[in-house]
Amino acid sequence: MGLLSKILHTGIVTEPLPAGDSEVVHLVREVDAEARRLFGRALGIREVDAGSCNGCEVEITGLMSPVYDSERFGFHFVASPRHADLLLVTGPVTRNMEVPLRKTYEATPAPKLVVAVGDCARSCGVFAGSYAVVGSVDRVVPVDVFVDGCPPEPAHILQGILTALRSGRP
Amino acid sequence: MVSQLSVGGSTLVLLGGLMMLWRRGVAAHIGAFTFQSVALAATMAMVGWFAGDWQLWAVAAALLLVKGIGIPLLLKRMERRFGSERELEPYVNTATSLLIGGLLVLLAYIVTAPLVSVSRLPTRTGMPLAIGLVFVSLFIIISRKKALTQVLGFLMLENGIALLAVLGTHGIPIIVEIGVFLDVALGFIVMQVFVYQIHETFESIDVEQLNRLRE
Amino acid sequence: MRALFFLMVTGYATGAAVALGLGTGPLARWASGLAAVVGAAAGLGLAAGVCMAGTGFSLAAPDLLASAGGLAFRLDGLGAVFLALTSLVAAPSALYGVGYSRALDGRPAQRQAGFMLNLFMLSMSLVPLADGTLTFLLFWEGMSLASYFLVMTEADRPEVSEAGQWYLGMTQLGFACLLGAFLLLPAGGPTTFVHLRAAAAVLPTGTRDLVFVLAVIGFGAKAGLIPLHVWLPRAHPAAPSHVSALMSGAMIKMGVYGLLRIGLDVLGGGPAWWGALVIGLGALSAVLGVLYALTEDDLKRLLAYSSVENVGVIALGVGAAFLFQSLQMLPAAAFALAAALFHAVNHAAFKGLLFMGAGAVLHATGTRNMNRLGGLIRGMPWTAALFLLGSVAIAGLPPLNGFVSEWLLFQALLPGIGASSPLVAVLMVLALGMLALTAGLAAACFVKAFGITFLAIPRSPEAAAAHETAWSMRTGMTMLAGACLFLSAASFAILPRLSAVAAPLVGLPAPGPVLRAGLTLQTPDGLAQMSPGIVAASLGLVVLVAWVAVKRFASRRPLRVGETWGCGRVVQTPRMEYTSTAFAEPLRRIFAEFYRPTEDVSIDFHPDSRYFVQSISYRSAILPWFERYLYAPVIARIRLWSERVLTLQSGSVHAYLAYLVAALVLLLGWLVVTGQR
Amino acid sequence: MSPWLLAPMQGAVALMLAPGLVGAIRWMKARLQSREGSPPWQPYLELRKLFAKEVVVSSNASWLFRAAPFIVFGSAVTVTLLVPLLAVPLPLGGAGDLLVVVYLLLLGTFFLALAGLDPGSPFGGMGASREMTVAALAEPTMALAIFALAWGVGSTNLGQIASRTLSTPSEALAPGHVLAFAAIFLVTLAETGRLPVDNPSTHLELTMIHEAMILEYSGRYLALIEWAAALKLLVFFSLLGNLFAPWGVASVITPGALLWAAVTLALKLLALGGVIALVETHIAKLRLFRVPELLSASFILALLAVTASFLLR
Repeated sequence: MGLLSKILHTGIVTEPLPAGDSEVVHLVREVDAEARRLFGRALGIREVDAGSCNGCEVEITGLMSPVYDSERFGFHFVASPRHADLLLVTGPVTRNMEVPLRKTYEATPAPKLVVAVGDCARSCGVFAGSYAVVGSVDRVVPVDVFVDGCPPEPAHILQGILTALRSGRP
Repeated sequence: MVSQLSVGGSTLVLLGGLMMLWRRGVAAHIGAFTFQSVALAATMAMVGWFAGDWQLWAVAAALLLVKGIGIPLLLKRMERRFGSERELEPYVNTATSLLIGGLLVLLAYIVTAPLVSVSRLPTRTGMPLAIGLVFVSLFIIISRKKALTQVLGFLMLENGIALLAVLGTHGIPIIVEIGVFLDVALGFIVMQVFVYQIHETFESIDVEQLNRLRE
Repeated sequence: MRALFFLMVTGYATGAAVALGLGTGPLARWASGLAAVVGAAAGLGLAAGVCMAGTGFSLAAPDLLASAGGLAFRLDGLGAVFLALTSLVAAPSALYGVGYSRALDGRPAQRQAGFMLNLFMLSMSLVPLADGTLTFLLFWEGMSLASYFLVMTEADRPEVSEAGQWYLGMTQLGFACLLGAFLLLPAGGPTTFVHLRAAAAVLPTGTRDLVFVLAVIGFGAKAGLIPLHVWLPRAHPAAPSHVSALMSGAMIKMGVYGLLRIGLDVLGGGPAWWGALVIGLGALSAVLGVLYALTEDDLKRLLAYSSVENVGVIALGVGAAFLFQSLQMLPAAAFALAAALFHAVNHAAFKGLLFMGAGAVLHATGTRNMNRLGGLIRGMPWTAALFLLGSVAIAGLPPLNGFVSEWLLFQALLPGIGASSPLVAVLMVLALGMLALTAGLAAACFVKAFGITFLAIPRSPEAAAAHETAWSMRTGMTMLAGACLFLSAASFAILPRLSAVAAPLVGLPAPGPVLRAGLTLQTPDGLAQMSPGIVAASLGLVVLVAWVAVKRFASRRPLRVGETWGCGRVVQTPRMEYTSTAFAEPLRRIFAEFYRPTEDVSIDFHPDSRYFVQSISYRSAILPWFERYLYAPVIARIRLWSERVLTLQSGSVHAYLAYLVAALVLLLGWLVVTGQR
Repeated sequence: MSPWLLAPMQGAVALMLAPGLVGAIRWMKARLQSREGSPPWQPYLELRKLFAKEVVVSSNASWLFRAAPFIVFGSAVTVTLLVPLLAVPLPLGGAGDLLVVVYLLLLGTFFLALAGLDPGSPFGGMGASREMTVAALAEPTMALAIFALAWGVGSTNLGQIASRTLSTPSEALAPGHVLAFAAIFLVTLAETGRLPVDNPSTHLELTMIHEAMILEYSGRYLALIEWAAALKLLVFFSLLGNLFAPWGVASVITPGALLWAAVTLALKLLALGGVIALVETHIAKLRLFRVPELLSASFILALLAVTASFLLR
């Protein structure tokens, strides 16, 4: 009972499309249109942590929260790369994660996209030069789009996914 | 119609007992008891309605007041005082307990068959379930370790007897029911003191701790 | 019919003679096997003839063993069903045996195996034909002994000789009970079943009850009803696989046959508790059988326990027939009996198939331990497909024959809920619950049996090198797979026959309850129908349409073959797979109170730190509790006695002579005492 | 209109409604979680996408892995030909009763479990083992609930059960009926992989039951399996809806009656979906080894249902 009344009082907290940052709104509308066209508005995302500090993961979790609610665009996170259309890779690729990352890419059925999230994924960030790090994500798998930021905001991750959808024409 | 309703009502009352076997939390146990008492009061009122017996209405109202509201409140207070100890490891595990509960109900069905066949009352159909509740409550008292659970089993036993009386005799004289109530109230107070004492002595209301008294 | 009878006997006898006479080469194998196939075909023809014609077949041979009263044969509907199921398994087994026993070429064991196999099949075929005490017990014992020798084919392995001991012990215990039962039936005058029936009608109630209980023990031991099943999971795996197929498919059904013959035919049914007893044993066997099957890692032991389960399921139907008959619910009784008979025939088909499949696996890999198998579907595609069919059938899944008989049994138990006695109604509810639990667990069990054995990556080099078996073995399996399909598709035509067989046994006039409406099966009250054929056709059609639609409309991108997804781990080894033990783990935990497994975990730590583990060894065993509490004390007691007897063994000839004289004196004294009275 | 058209019609309606049902439950759950959520038609889009994608098959997998999705899908669709979704009696009503429905669904589970074992992945084996455990333990409940239902009619024929409740509406509230409904509802949660037995939206392999078996599937095979899962949910819901409250089901075959039947069916599915969404918002997943407790509770309900039927005869 208590839970029900709380649900009723809270209402829908997802930020509606027309509100908030106009740039983000514009972007999100674009994402919506693109996703619809390319993947039938149903995009399975597989997250691969290739050695990140988990800062990016916190932001990615934000994508699933009631506020950003990426599910409304038909994005959902899946449990296996076999179900995925897009890989969301974070972190500098560590030696231990090099093979798993490659295997994940191979396991994903075509058409597939890769979005590398965070500064580390592009330049290894503070980990650059470490003996434990192989290098940026694109040294291991082909990357469609990099999302900068340490960590990037959820909105920017959305933007990255959009750009990937637009460029990586499957 | 009456027979359908009395089976339905008794089933709900019995389900309250089976819920005790199923759940583990103290709050859930109190909830099951409350549910059972309300269902019992409703069944009594239903029988009273069809029998045209105002006394049963009165009894139902009293029952609702005492067992549906009063005792659960007291129990919740007890729970707050002693902290909610869950029935984590009963002597018989939950799934087996439930199956035994089911078998007890079937047993009740078999043993009451002669009883039911002599009765002419339309409410007789619910009697096996009332006996079933009596068996299940006894099983709860035997198989559970926490004193609070056992108190609840005792209260449910009383509910079962009240249900049997209502269904088997089509209503009981109010004076008898008041006597029973007093009995229960007394028993409840004794139990409460008992539980309190156990808690004082052992810092827990697990009756297994009583084994230590032997030493 | 006479001709068929003689052809059958001649076929098996020729097979036996040829095995003895033609040496130990392929020629002997083939000749003896083919002769047996002829015998089995004739047996099937004889059974079909009796079933179709509806009239019995009888033949007296008073000159054979004349001093004991002579032999007599008669085949009625009930016998025909069991002769049919025996012949149904015998022909493929004989064929399969030709390929299977190639390993014995050039060894004297070959001779013995061929001879005993034919003798086994012959005496087993004659058991349902036997008419009268002597003939029945003679062939019964012949069947038991021949199968004992077959179990002991590889007697050099210690577990085989242990299995043989268990088997012999239980068989003889059962035989003693049977002897008692038959002797309690009045022996004066001719002992054909007709006479026994007339005599049994006037027996006092106590004697009738005793006869029935003895029959339940004697036949139950052969059928493998729990707790008399202990020989079964030992002897079946020890025997060569086609013999296991015969034993599981046909021989244990003879226990059911005997129970029906004595209980329903000769004694003509009894009080309600007879039925309740059989239902109780059946429910116990069904649930415990499948629970033990689930935790087995040995493929053939798993199948053996599954036979215990299926005999339990059959016993549920038989018990219901007894119970309904005593309650005067005759159509329901006939229906339950027909359902049980159909399940017996079905089980013969798929269990025979599965044992042969297991034999093919054993032949190809040399192991029965499922934790060392896997991936055989690539090396042995035929065996795999046939085993899969058998698994679906035995798991009771539509549209195969296992489901049909399970459906019939469910429907047959349903009227029991309507019985006026609350005790009977409750018993039926519990029996239904048990039956459903058994069906569910059987499905889990055969996912394990097929999945762990045939799918995924081979768990040992032997499994990886497995090869397809000889075509004679595959033909044997294919025949039984065909039988499974046929029994399902033609069930609407078979059931009325079985109903006609069952009806006179429970005291109904000949055609029995109607179990057919057009091409569908129907319950006697006409309220529920089912047609495996239509279900299969719809399923096939839907699958076909889906396949075509997917081909036509879905993406045409070619399939890409990749590595198994394992969260990116570097390499996959068979050790990462789920094993047979692991598969059963959830159920083993859920039923832990029942299994009471013993577990033994030992961990070796690194000498420097307890945080580093060098090795973990885990060992777990389940000792069935009736063995622990029922058999172990008895065996210990017998050991004790035999040790005491050992002290009598002085080795001196004089001592033995003294024993002889003492025995003689005692015997004479006893004669004198009884003679005086 | 020929009654034989009814069977394919029911199949088509079920195929069309099933993804929508899953979508509607997801949408309602999202709303209860204060999210906007994906629209109810999202599963259709997902299916379309999956059918268009490439298929990757494990190198360890055999032909069984490729055949299983068709068998799973086929068994689910065949069931929709037998269950009274739109009308009673059905042309195929004589081919299969309630037991056939239950065991056909078990056939699908059987093959899915085998397909889970086939690629040799540890997750697949784990899923197969768990799924079969839950399925086996759910069987007794289902059987007893079926017989509680069949009690009054004396038959397990689906059409007759529905017709009886239609002709004597008071039966719908008979205690045996209500208890059997509750028992089958709990079994539905277990068999269709809903909370608290299995979390349909989990990403953690170790907590999975159903999902673990299909981790290896991709593209059109995955689409078939997802569609079959949705159909299974629809079948259980329509059993709950149309056997216990058969109002709206057409007993004469006219286009109007059938349309009305389709509309009421959709409403019943939505209502039950709402209940599931509420339940899933309220409770957490049970530990795997507490699932047997839930199933024995459902068994008790079924047992009480049968007992209540005894008492009222």
